[in-house]
Amino acid sequence: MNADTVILILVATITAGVPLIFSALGELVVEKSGVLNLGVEGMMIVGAISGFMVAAESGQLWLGVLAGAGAGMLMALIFAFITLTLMANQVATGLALTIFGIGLSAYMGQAYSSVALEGIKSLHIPLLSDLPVLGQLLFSYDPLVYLALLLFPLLVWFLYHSRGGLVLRAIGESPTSAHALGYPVIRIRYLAVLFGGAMAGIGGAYLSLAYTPLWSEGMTAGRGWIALALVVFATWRPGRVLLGAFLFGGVTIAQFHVQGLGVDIPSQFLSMLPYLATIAVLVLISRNAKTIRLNAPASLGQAFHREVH
Amino acid sequence: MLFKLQPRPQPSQRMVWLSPLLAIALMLLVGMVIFTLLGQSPIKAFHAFFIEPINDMYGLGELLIKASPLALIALGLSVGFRANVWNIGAEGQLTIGAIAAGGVALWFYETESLWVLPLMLIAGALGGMLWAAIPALLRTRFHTSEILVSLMLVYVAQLLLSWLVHGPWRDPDGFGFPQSRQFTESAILPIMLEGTRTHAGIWLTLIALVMVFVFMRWSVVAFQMRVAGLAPRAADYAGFNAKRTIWIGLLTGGAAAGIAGMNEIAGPIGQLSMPLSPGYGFAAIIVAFVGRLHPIGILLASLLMALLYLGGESAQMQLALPAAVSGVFQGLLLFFLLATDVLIHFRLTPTWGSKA
Amino acid sequence: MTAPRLELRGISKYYLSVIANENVNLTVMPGEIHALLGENGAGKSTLMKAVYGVVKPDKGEILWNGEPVNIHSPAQARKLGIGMVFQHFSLFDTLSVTQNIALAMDAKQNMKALAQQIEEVSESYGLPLNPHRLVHDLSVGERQRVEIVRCLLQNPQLLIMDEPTSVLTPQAVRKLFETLRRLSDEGCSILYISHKLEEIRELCHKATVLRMGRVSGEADPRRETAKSLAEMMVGRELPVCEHAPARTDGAERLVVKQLSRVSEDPFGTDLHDINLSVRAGEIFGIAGVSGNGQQELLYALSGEKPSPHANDILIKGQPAGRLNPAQRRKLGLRFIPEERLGRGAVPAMSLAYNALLTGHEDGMSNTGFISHKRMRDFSRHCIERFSVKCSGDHAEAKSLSGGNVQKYIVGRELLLKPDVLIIAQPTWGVDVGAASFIRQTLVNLRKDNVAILVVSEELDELFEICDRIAVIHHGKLSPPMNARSTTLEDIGILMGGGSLVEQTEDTDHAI
Amino acid sequence: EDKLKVGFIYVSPIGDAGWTYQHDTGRKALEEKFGDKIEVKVLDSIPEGAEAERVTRELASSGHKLIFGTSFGYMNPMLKVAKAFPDTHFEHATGYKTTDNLGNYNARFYEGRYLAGMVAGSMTKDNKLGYVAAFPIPEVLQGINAYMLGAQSVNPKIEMNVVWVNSWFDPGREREAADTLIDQGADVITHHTDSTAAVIAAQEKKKYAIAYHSDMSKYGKDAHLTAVTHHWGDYYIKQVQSQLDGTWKPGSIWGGIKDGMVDLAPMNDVVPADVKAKVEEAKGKIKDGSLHPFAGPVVDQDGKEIVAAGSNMSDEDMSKMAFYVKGITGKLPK
Ligand SMILES: Nc1ncnc2c1ncn2[C@@H]1O[C@H](COP(=O)(O)OP(=O)(O)OP(=O)(O)O)[C@@H](O)[C@H]1O
Ligand SMILES: Nc1ncnc2c1ncn2[C@@H]1O[C@H](COP(=O)(O)OP(=O)(O)OP(=O)(O)O)[C@@H](O)[C@H]1O
Ligand SMILES: [Mg+2]
Ligand SMILES: [Mg+2]
Repeated sequence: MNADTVILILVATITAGVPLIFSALGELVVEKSGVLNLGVEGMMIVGAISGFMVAAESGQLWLGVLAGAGAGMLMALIFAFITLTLMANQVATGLALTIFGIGLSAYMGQAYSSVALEGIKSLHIPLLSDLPVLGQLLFSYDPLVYLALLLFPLLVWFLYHSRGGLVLRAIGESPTSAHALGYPVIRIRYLAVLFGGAMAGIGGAYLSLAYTPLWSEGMTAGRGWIALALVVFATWRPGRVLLGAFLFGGVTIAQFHVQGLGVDIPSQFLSMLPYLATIAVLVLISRNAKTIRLNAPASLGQAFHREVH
Repeated sequence: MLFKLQPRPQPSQRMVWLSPLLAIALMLLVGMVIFTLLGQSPIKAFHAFFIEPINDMYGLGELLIKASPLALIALGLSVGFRANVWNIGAEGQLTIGAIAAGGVALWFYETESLWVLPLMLIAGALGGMLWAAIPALLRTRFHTSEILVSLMLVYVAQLLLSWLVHGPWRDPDGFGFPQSRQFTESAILPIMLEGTRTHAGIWLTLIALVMVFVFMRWSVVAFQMRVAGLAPRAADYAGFNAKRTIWIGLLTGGAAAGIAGMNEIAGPIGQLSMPLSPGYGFAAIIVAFVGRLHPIGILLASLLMALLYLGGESAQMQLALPAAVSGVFQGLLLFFLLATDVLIHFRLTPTWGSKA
Repeated sequence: MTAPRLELRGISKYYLSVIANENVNLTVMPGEIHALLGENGAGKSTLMKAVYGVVKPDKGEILWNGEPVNIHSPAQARKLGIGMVFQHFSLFDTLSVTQNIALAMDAKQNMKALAQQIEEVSESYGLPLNPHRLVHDLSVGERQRVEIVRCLLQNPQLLIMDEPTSVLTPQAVRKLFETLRRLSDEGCSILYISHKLEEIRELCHKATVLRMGRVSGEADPRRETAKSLAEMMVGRELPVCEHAPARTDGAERLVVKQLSRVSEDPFGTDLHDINLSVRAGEIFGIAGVSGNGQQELLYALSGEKPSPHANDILIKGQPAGRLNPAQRRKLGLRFIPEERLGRGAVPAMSLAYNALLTGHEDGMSNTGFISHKRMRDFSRHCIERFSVKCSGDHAEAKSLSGGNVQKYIVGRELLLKPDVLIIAQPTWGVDVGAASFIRQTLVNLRKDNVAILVVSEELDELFEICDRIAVIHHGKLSPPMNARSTTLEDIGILMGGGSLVEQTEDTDHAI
Repeated sequence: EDKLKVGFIYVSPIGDAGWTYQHDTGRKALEEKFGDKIEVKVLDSIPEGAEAERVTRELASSGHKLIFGTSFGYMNPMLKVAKAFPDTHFEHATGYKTTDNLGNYNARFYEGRYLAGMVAGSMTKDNKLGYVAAFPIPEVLQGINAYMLGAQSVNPKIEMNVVWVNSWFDPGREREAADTLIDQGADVITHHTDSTAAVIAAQEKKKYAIAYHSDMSKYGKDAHLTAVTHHWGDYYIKQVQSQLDGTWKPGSIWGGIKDGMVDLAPMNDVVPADVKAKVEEAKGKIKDGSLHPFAGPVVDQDGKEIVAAGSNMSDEDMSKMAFYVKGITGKLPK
């Protein structure tokens, strides 16, 4: 493997990680507010088809991305209403959201698996993109990749350096206390869930508009679940979500390269690697109970009602 | 808002039974609108969805063999769920259970013995338990989230099955196709109802139903697990073993899923192949909740869920509705069922008018 | 005449099954320290929450400095100048002191400046705080300081304090009173809820008594006795606690020998060489400022955190250090923790099932199967015997008031016939009626030869019921002292870390 | 009404390209041909295994007299139903079992692959090809090896990498695999999976691609050189006609270019005329039988001679294929 190949692997790793970054950072905000939405896969895939439909009809790719975000939010709204207003079990509702999303997207997308779309193109930044090595490594992506990378510092700023983030974390930590201090717990959780929906929607739209610009049923292929795993994997810290997404993307890409090297391992075992790696890292991370306690939202997954404590 | 939710002093027993009926009524209403929008007669659509699939013996049999794995897995999972042990990887445990049971069937290929099926059953249960033991071990030793580990292991299990049927266990006379040999008679569950595919596996589900019912209602261990789920510190105070709760919670779900996997391959499928299950392991989670984590509720929920599956196919055939419609429909029903749950613990009171 | 600071007119609040407040009228003048009294569940907290905008009253009017106001949120209450210290703290464990306080301020804060301000204000009121520590590392007393400082930073005109002293040491209570008097001198009104009537007599200018949601009387507490105040609350005469003579001849039932523990909580207190013995028929009290190792000691004694050494705890002579709570119960040890809901009882389970929690080995189950009949008989008996106010044995534990949950748990453990009883904060947050009932019950148990260990932060209570008292400080236990021949002052010195060399001779010898 | 009722069962949604789409195109041709004389029912997204048996039975019991199942995993379920409905005729695509009322049909995709390989071998500049493959089963290996042999017939220096994605359909992974192959230096890639992802990847990275199942040129105007396409319409028409005539017999059909079941899609304009001509010539030879893609000598990766010079590989040997021909890098997963 020469240096060029390594760079190519890195570049592929970063793009493979992008849909995960969007969805996982969105879910991170949701979970920080104390809500566990297991419906990421469903929101992603509805985002993917909605983005694709709108882009195909309007010819505007960016409109498609917005539509993806909007559709993700609508899905999230269903979840929020059932779990926050009606206080249903979050685990079950999230799973139902995924089932619903997969069905709905298949239904919406019936007429669109035929459509060919010019996907979102990589930026070509004059001079920078032509630099040797760095040009390829840093300046060869489409705008959504940069958006994903920009999302990270924004989120760190929001969560740890802004008042809104403080309130959000406080609500995730103890909704009863936050309520007693007068914070509108349910409203803020709604906002967090909607943000998570928008991000999952964009993550899905990234798949259908940039990564593999096409629509096909079930195209998210479990990425929503991986995004959920990444949040825990990252012990609810944005930096580690990024790291985890790239690690997962990297193992996925590397697995194909390893095949090319002629290693005598059944490809199924290579395909297991990303999942086994995730488990291994989860184990390493969870051993430190204190880190988890300090970062995991204490009220995660529990319903809140202002008159029941 | 016109209504507000007021907590009830005690959960309403009446609503436990009424709320699912309300959900179904709501879904019928919404379905009516959807079908009218799709240009179908709602009456015809409902006939196709809910009556047509089960209007003969064969259809009823299909309903049973579809509901059976859902109920079995949901029963196993509910034991853990009540203790807040979140095993969402039943699909993987089902796969490993099927692999283990299938291994026995292939090992005793063409052996005529009454012992093959019981051995397969044990192997299936053990296989599922083995797979569930991994998240249990990691949770009790390293506090690793069982939700994620069990979920990741679903993919691993399916890849393992893929490797087996493409590689070592591939039918030697099967022209390289990715399937095992077809099991011989002694490894196939006997048919219970003539003219249907209803196999002896449904007895296992019924036995599990009774066992889980008795366990949950009368056993001290189940009580202790429930305490661990509701108030872990109270469980510590009372000296209940927290690790045992996690182990039992996961292993019960694993065993049930493993047996369900064995039932699939020794029942309707008759060999190891890909895919084994149309997502029973995931659907069962919803069945467990829709059934309010209660054995009887689970039984009814599994029948309803199975009917929705069959109804989707029947609607495709009768009305040429796309298969995707049934997915949408299932999602809606689940939402309604989950949403109406609120009425058990809360009362909907109008915000206008007078106060007591 | 100046307008009252706060005036409530005809406030009513209804819950589905109970009337929390009905037609309550109340007036607080500027600078007045006003006590709110009442039994558990009388509706005190609900009324205060209505003033603070957490609960919306169904009827009635609130006047603030003479103007009718509609307080719909705590933020608005704070804007008006109302601060509140909650009965159940409203703090966030994983956030720092500064962040916790910032959350109760309405504008965006400069965190550095705020931290400095916290240090200054807390110092000046004698409630020192390190603004950078995380709340979950703080002791209960320190947590309350955070709540108080949080209010003080907003220069309140009315401060609501819901049972602030139930978790404080006598010294801290004195400090708090100083602070409150100073605030009152500065013109701040204070609404003060407490079950400790002596404190109210010492501090408050006026008292309003609630019974079953209604105002049942008003008084000047400085002119009443604790007894007369109590009778206003309960509506009948209270029995006086009867003492049986102390016994020193009973067998040693609970022996702790050189118990040392490194706390699992990095900010907890390590235990050093704890020795004690409790005899049958005696009540042994452990006093101490909270956070000095009581939690760790109780976890060690109950078996929730068993030790690697079997012999550092002996129950009726049997080595029990390594046993878990269930195994210790079999030896006759029963434990009542200070946290009733969530530890001593499962909030979302019925009282009947809560009986099963510690009673399943005692006839309520058979070969691993529950006998529902015996379980329900037991819980009904307990409800009746200990006059637990509830809608029946199917009522969920969380639907009961704090005092009634405590009565139920005490009843459950006593009916299960302990040989050794360990009880923490037996009357924490419990109203006077229930408190005297519980104390009397403990005293009566001596006759049945039970060995009783009481861990409490209320010295009055310890002196009232104990035969011997030891003090825990920094994880070390003082030698025990005879309760009849020791003074409150002596104990106070030990609690503050001082020593009493000459006192130890006339006490019973320690092990 | 005595209309013949015909049923089709598909494993995936129909979509606009790929395996199921090609069958559905054939189904459409069938309906066009017979119009009112037949009534066709289509069930898509039917998973293999237990579901397939129920659906097949539903079709049979609701009076469908000729039922086509178009996925390999339907074989055993259809076999069971066929036993229960002796008067109904069943046709199973890609399987190998037959009974009195169950026939099977399949196509010699490798013939098209050989021709496509010639195009790829002519168009590569770096002499490196890439192949995205689903699962290592004989059908896929036939395609891989025929493609390589075709490429070698025009360009002996050629090398090829194969990447297995372990899925028939997963656009994301297909895309990642295609990218990997391109990153490893392949400048012409092809795929034996169901989505258009590989073509899209090539288009984006300005490489060439050869599609499979369907003409996917609209997904990669510049990249799409040609496609190996499947054509079932004529077969379906023929079988329905025989059913109408009462002459239906269970067959075991393995049709190729000659039968019109396999073809190449129109070639991209960048393909030089001489290459097109050469491919046309080879196609003619395959049709008349004078060219067999697996004509000896066929040598595997380790240099072992699999087919001796002068003979062709037998159908039976092809159906058990489990090796890579010389020139393919990497090891065949066992
Ligand atoms: N609980 C917290 N409160 C305030 N700031 C925090 C907290 N956790 C992290 N930060 C700050 O937020 C930024 C990003 O945190 P994040 O955990 O995402 O980074 P990281 O580099 O992955 O973490 P690590 O410290 O493990 O290397 C850092 O500047 C970090 O110091
Ligand atoms: N959210 C609620 N839903 C239903 N009932 C409630 C609720 N909050 C309080 N109550 C009931 O209202 C009554 C008054 O409760 P409140 O907390 O005001 O009592 P309190 O006087 O503060 O008692 P304590 O001395 O135990 O703190 C009680 O019967 C209580 O059970
Ligand atoms: Mg760092
Ligand atoms: Mg109160």
